[in-house]
Amino acid sequence: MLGEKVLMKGNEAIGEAAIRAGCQLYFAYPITPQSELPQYLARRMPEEGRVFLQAESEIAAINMVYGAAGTGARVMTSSSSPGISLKQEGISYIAGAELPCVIVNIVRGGPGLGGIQPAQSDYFQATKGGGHGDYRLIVLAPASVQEMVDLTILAFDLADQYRNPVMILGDGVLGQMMEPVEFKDFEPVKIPKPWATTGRKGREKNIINSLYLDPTKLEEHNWHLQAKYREIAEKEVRYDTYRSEDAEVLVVAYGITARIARTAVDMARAQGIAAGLLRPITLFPFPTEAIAQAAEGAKALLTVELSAGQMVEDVRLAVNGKRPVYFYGRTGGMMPTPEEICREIVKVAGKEVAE
Amino acid sequence: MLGEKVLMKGNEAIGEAAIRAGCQLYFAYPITPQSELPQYLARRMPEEGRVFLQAESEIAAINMVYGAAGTGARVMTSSSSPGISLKQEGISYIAGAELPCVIVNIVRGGPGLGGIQPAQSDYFQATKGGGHGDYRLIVLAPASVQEMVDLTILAFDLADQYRNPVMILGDGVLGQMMEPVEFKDFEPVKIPKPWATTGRKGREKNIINSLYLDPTKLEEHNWHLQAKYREIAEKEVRYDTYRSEDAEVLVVAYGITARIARTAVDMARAQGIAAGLLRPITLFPFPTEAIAQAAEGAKALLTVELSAGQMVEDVRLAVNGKRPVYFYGRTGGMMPTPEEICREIVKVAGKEVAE
Amino acid sequence: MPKVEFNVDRCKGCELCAVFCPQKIIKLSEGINKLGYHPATVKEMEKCTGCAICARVCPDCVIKVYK
Amino acid sequence: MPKVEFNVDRCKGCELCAVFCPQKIIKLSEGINKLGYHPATVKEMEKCTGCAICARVCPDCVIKVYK
Amino acid sequence: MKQEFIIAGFGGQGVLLLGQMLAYAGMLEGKQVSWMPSYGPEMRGGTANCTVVISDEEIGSPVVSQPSCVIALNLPSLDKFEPMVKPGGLLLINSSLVDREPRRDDIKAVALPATEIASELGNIRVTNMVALGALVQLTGIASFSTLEEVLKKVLPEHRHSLIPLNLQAIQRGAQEVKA
Amino acid sequence: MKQEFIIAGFGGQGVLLLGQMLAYAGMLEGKQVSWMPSYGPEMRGGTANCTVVISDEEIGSPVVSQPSCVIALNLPSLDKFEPMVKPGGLLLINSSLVDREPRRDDIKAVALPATEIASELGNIRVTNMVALGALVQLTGIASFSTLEEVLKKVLPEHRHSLIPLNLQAIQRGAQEVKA
Amino acid sequence: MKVVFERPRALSDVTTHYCPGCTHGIIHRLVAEVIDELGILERTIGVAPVGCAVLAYNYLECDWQQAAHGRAPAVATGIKRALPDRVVFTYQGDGDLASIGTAEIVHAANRGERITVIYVNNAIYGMTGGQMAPTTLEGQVTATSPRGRDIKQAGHPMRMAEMLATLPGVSYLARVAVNKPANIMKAKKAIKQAFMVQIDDLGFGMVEILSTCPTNWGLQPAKAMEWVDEKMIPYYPLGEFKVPGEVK
Amino acid sequence: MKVVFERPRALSDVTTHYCPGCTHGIIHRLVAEVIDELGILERTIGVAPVGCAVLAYNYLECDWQQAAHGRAPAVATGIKRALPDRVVFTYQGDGDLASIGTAEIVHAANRGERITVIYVNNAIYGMTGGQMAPTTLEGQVTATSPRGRDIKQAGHPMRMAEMLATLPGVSYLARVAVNKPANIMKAKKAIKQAFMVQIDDLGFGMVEILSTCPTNWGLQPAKAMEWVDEKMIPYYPLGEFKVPGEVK
Ligand SMILES: Cc1ncc(C[n+]2csc(CCOP(=O)(O)OP(=O)(O)O)c2C)c(N)n1
Ligand SMILES: Cc1ncc(C[n+]2csc(CCOP(=O)(O)OP(=O)(O)O)c2C)c(N)n1
Ligand code: SF4
Ligand code: SF4
Ligand code: SF4
Ligand code: SF4
Ligand code: SF4
Ligand code: SF4
Ligand SMILES: [Mg+2]
Ligand SMILES: [Mg+2]
Repeated sequence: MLGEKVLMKGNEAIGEAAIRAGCQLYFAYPITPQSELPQYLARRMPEEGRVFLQAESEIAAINMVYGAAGTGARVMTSSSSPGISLKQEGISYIAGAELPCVIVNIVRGGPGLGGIQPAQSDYFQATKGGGHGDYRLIVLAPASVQEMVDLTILAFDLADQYRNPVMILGDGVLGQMMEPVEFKDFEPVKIPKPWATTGRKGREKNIINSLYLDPTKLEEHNWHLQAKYREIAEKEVRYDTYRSEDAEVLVVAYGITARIARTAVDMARAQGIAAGLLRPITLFPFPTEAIAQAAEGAKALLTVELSAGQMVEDVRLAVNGKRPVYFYGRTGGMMPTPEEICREIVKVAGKEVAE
Repeated sequence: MLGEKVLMKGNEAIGEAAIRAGCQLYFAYPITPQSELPQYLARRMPEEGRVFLQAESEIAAINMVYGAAGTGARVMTSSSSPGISLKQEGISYIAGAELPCVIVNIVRGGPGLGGIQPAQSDYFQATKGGGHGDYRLIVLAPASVQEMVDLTILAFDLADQYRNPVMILGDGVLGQMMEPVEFKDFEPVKIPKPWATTGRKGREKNIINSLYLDPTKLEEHNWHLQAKYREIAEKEVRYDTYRSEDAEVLVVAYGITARIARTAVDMARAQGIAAGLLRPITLFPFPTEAIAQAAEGAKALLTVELSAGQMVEDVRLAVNGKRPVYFYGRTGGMMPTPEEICREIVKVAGKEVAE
Repeated sequence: MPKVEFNVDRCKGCELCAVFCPQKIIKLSEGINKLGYHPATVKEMEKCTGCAICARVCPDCVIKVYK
Repeated sequence: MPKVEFNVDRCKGCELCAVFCPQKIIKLSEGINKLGYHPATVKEMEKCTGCAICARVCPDCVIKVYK
Repeated sequence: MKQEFIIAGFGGQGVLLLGQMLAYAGMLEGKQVSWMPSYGPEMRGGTANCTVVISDEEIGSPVVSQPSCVIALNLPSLDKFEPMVKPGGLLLINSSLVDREPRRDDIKAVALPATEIASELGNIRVTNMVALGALVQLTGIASFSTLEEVLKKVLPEHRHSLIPLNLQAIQRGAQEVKA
Repeated sequence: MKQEFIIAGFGGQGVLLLGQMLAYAGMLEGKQVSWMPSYGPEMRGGTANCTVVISDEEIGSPVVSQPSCVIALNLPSLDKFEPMVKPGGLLLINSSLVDREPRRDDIKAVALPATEIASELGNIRVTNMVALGALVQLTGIASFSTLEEVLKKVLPEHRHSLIPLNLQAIQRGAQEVKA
Repeated sequence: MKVVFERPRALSDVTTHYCPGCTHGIIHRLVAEVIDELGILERTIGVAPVGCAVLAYNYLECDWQQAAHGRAPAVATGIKRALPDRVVFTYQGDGDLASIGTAEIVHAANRGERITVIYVNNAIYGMTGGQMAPTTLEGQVTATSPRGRDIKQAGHPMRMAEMLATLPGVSYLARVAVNKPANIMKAKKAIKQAFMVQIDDLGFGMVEILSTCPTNWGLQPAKAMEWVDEKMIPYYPLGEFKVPGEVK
Repeated sequence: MKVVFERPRALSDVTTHYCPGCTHGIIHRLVAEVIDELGILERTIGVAPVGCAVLAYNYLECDWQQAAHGRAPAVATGIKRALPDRVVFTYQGDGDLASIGTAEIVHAANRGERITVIYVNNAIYGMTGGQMAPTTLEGQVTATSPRGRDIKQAGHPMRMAEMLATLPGVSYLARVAVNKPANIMKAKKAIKQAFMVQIDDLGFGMVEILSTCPTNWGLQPAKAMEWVDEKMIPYYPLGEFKVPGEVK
């Protein structure tokens, strides 16, 4: 497959990218719309002599991830919204114990059983911590099948580098759609893991743990985690812009929504409105600075999400009252069309730019 | 116990209040620092001919709550941080199916197993939705044992009124401390529940459900939920202020932290600094308006939390850049002393008020 | 005389009734019903014993049996 | 001659060794150890058979046995 | 140049594969492509569709509200997607299963007895290939030699024996609309 | 007027109950009160303590960093809490179990052989009551008749037979510090 | 002329979403017949699973709650404890009951919860497109066991009836199949028994029902019926594993 | 003079946090002795539970991971699959294993996961202050069964060994007690067996160990040892429920 372009489903592309990134174990439980990922790996992992194991539940899967990650192996799990909710305790443990791993959420409509169509309504859960305690995931939001490949590879590296769980936040469309992808040749980053529990031969014993009964110790651990998150926020922000330099209406959108918004920006430009797009690629760390700066030049911002309004809070925090921030959202598996978003841009322009 | 003041632990006070409020079933799994609550109800519920059942897990407990709430009964569960993380899928279902119930989280230090000392680091989880999908809990934050009683009673009423889960967000200190409480005589509100599944005798069948396979239907359901949340935001905001009228430094804190901050405000006033306190009682709906207004008169705001900084985001969103918002936090079970908070007030005053 | 009645637009053409009918008198029709399937039908109704086996194996409760 | 040795500051005074010693020669001392317990001790060591039963029931691995 | 296709029909009619082949062909000819299926349990026995975008430039939205071309292999698909076709666009109807006329007059509608042709070829499962042939003929979106290459890629090895039949179906589809 | 107490000792010495009685007494005498325990598995075999605030006004922080009075029933408690006593405050030491002198000279330190007195009374489990008696005597925070009422409230019915012994302990504690 | 067979009253008069030949439909009808015969429609509350039967609430005329994946026994417990005089049953697939919901079914059974469990074992995850279930047979090819289930890697097919029968809270437990007329009749009897032990307050009742998934097994419906005989029943023997009276 | 008994090498030379007379300490020592005898200290990874044994990682000298409540078997599975040639064991209480962790233990056992499970049944939730466990005996008073466990409300005390023994993935399964010297010797043998079946790649090995909780039972340590004989063993019979060779 190397070098050559192949047409792949997003879910499968993540699977293949994980294999290229040296993922040694994968544990998961089936759920629509991400089941192609376990299905792909059920075939491919054994071919590579690696471990595919269908766990008895999402909870078992995330705890298997904990165990395997604790041995220093590269490991991944995936699910969709309700299954990710079940993993919250485990995710908090992994973050607390500082274990590297990759967690994929191919989001579907909620709440509850909801539906199986694409959504972005797990943004808060992913970025603010759906589990208990002060912790952060690194959250990557691909917008194309190629980016699902690239960000999966990046995810494994960031996880190891920061000893932190990394979430890939996709949605049903990205998981199901096919686009050409290319797998480039590369060497997965190898970071030594002297903390791993591999048997204590030749060293002191290692303990993987998130328990600190002494609150002074737990506080110390928490400040250590916070310092790490600040470092991540300084170094790992990623975003993309499109026609944003002179934009008067700056659209902020991520993932599949950003793709649709990009077309809408072109439509708006065609109507003479200086629209532009800023697409966060990392949702945590959030491109706060970049948005604050881009907002300077703009008259107003429009956040578009497949949710009732979640990322828009981070956009508002970034803009900090300097510009009006509007929101347009669809929920429950409905997707806005480019025309729809363009209409919203026109509306915002009418309100703000005309003056 | 009526009328008379009794000295009670916060955890037990919630239990007794639930009984007064007509809670018919309680399902939970033990965890420190809230175990006095199940222990109290293990004794009291059978005395009242009601149901106490220790579930096999937090997950079973929240799903038992779902079932019982679906019959129209008043029902409650309680846990602490890791246990609440496990309930996230169930909570999202309950919110999606619009079932009334009360969920108590007596927060401890995280992430992971963390510690068992008091914390407020589950604010995001409680207010932004730790589970998947766009949903909201009504979140009540008592600051005294008496308020644990009063807000528990309110919680059952709000839950029924809005068909929404209500969370009582306490912490280890509030759960464990004793203060005098009074139980006043009252009639629990009775709201008809024609939607309940009680056997279809004499009516069409009822279905409790959160599945909407058709995305147009799911979106409709989501907008219905959002409209309900807006109504709650309009009608149910509750907060308290202390010496805030002329405050130049406005401290924002909730729960036990607000108690400590109150003493700190007095200390600061004694040092000639015009400090004041705004204490959100409802965390969702958040007193955004009240804070925005109070901020007008102040020079700066200081948010104090037992976390690395969570509610501070809502304070910043409320203030929207009009005033600087500072943050002071302790984590992992550590509690700030009044002196410590006072020092922070002085620092903020030095930065902002002096000019 | 025993007979069976098919609720034609409920039939999914799975043929279970046909396979289990002891008289082997059930076949799928040529035509297509509302659901897009070839529905089951009985050609020689006079052979029907009213045993209701077809109805009992039908997953879609398509068949009503008289005797 | 068999003997037992107590790691005094590890003893929690639970008396399990005393109860199970076939020779009944283990008693708790009057004094208090670092942990705040009355630690176990043997008064008539010459009666000790070195059977190590005390050591096997001790939850805190306080006892070393020689024979 | 950007073309947007919606291909729709019953669950078993192979509309997803048709769309994939189209996307593959576009890719092999150096275009940007995206393929997006409808998915879910409601597909069971119901209808399925997919959206394909083929473009010279980077593809923004893979979601399309005004396709330049729709293939409707059954009646429910016609009902659902006819109104969406871009004015001036193409609507290809499987007239074997659809007994109504198109309602729009601002688009080019082509009736193709795809199932009948497939059945003539001895296998109604190649209905989708007949439609693909017609589509490629009408739009020139790819060359027929590319389609042959695509068949080799999308069919698993053990199904390669079916390639001639599929090619035949593609050609018959093309012929049918040439006339 | 506000008084803040920290009462500390070994797990089994009844410091939590002592604090509760103090709080109860304050409440019965019309004051605002709060009682806050240390908690957790580390209590097992280890030390325990509680904080009691008794005040004429609404109580802000139930967490106290400068108590006006500390009772230390064992050495670790003395080590931990002596430095926290508010200047001019009171430090009550169970001299039966503590063999060192207090280090501060800006506070009032009182040595009370509470365990010995309790043991004289025939039950070392009333050590806490001896200390309570002394405390009430020294601070006047409540009346002794209130304490009797409190005992009835905090002891379960079937333990009411123990009330006389407890009262005796309280009185002996009071006497001891009167001298 | 008398009607000797017709749609039971408790069965909704609608087209189901099940695939052609899927025996979920037969099981629905049997439950409906039992509800009719016991005259309990107006006091029965069903709990629907996550699985192909998620929409069961559209097909039986009683009240329903739809439960999270695997949690139906907990939901049913909540309902039954709130309304002890109602009849409460769950309808669960093998993924739902024997995988993610293991803890909930074991503890409901152990508590002797007065509920009835209809456990549909089709050796596969139907709804999500044919992944391996805990009950998938050795060597069986599924979407997540593309080389056939390997015992060493994936463990043994779970025999839930046998395992749960060890729990004293269980009052009635049987395994039946709906793959041919005679078995269907027996299945109905067992379902009735499982409801009766609830109504008689004897304890927990459950019927494991071997069912087909023609779609994901890749078999014609009639062949799927045979496959139950040939492959499933040898590993999952039919019979009653616990009957009332054995309860202690 | 020879040393006939001393602290095993694998047991850390520290004071534990366990209450006086708590037999968690004896069990720790037995595991340490077995690890020493098998010479596997340097390739063993333990998984600590949530429960009184949460700090076990401080007491045994091997590598450790601390697992979420009930999930130790899943964590152990993750470790073992990553490092198949290491020796992996879990140490779990009855709340951990038989209540919240039911699904994880059942499925690890069913998969025949090559791990060893040390299951400490003390009929109570020790760490959280003495609430009812799934194993709490009928009539036993605990913090959440103040009138004694009522079977009708709370279900039957769970016999995990009996239930898990029905699973073919299990290679070795025994119930032992550590309440007197003879039982302690037998317990050690069983623990060794449970490690050996892992080392020999035969399947899942588990030992259920009846243990005391003097603190929450409200008994003196010696009385607690007797209570095991008088109350626990009659309901939880000792013995081997599965030995290698019976595996099929
Ligand atoms: C928490 C959660 N995990 C996974 C899923 C996805 N899911 C839906 S149905 C199903 C399995 C259904 O299989 P089974 O219970 O055997 O029922 P069947 O469809 O075979 O009747 C799964 C895994 C989900 N909806 N929720
Ligand atoms: C998810 C979660 N639920 C509950 C708890 C609280 N908790 C800690 S230990 C424990 C029970 C321990 O009992 P057991 O497993 O029997 O161990 P023991 O202490 O008796 O040895 C519980 C419920 C927790 N830490 N995490
Ligand atoms: S009733 Fe009996 S004989 Fe008649 S069609 Fe049905 S199965 Fe055949
Ligand atoms: S069994 Fe029922 S659905 Fe199947 S073919 Fe016969 S009538 Fe139709
Ligand atoms: S070795 Fe035997 S005889 Fe000696 S003290 Fe120990 S138990 Fe008693
Ligand atoms: S058994 Fe051990 S801890 Fe207990 S008294 Fe004897 S030596 Fe001390
Ligand atoms: S997928 Fe299988 S179980 Fe589901 S409806 Fe179709 S045949 Fe039945
Ligand atoms: S609480 Fe019980 S189990 Fe825990 S250490 Fe103490 S005696 Fe042992
Ligand atoms: Mg199934
Ligand atoms: Mg226990």
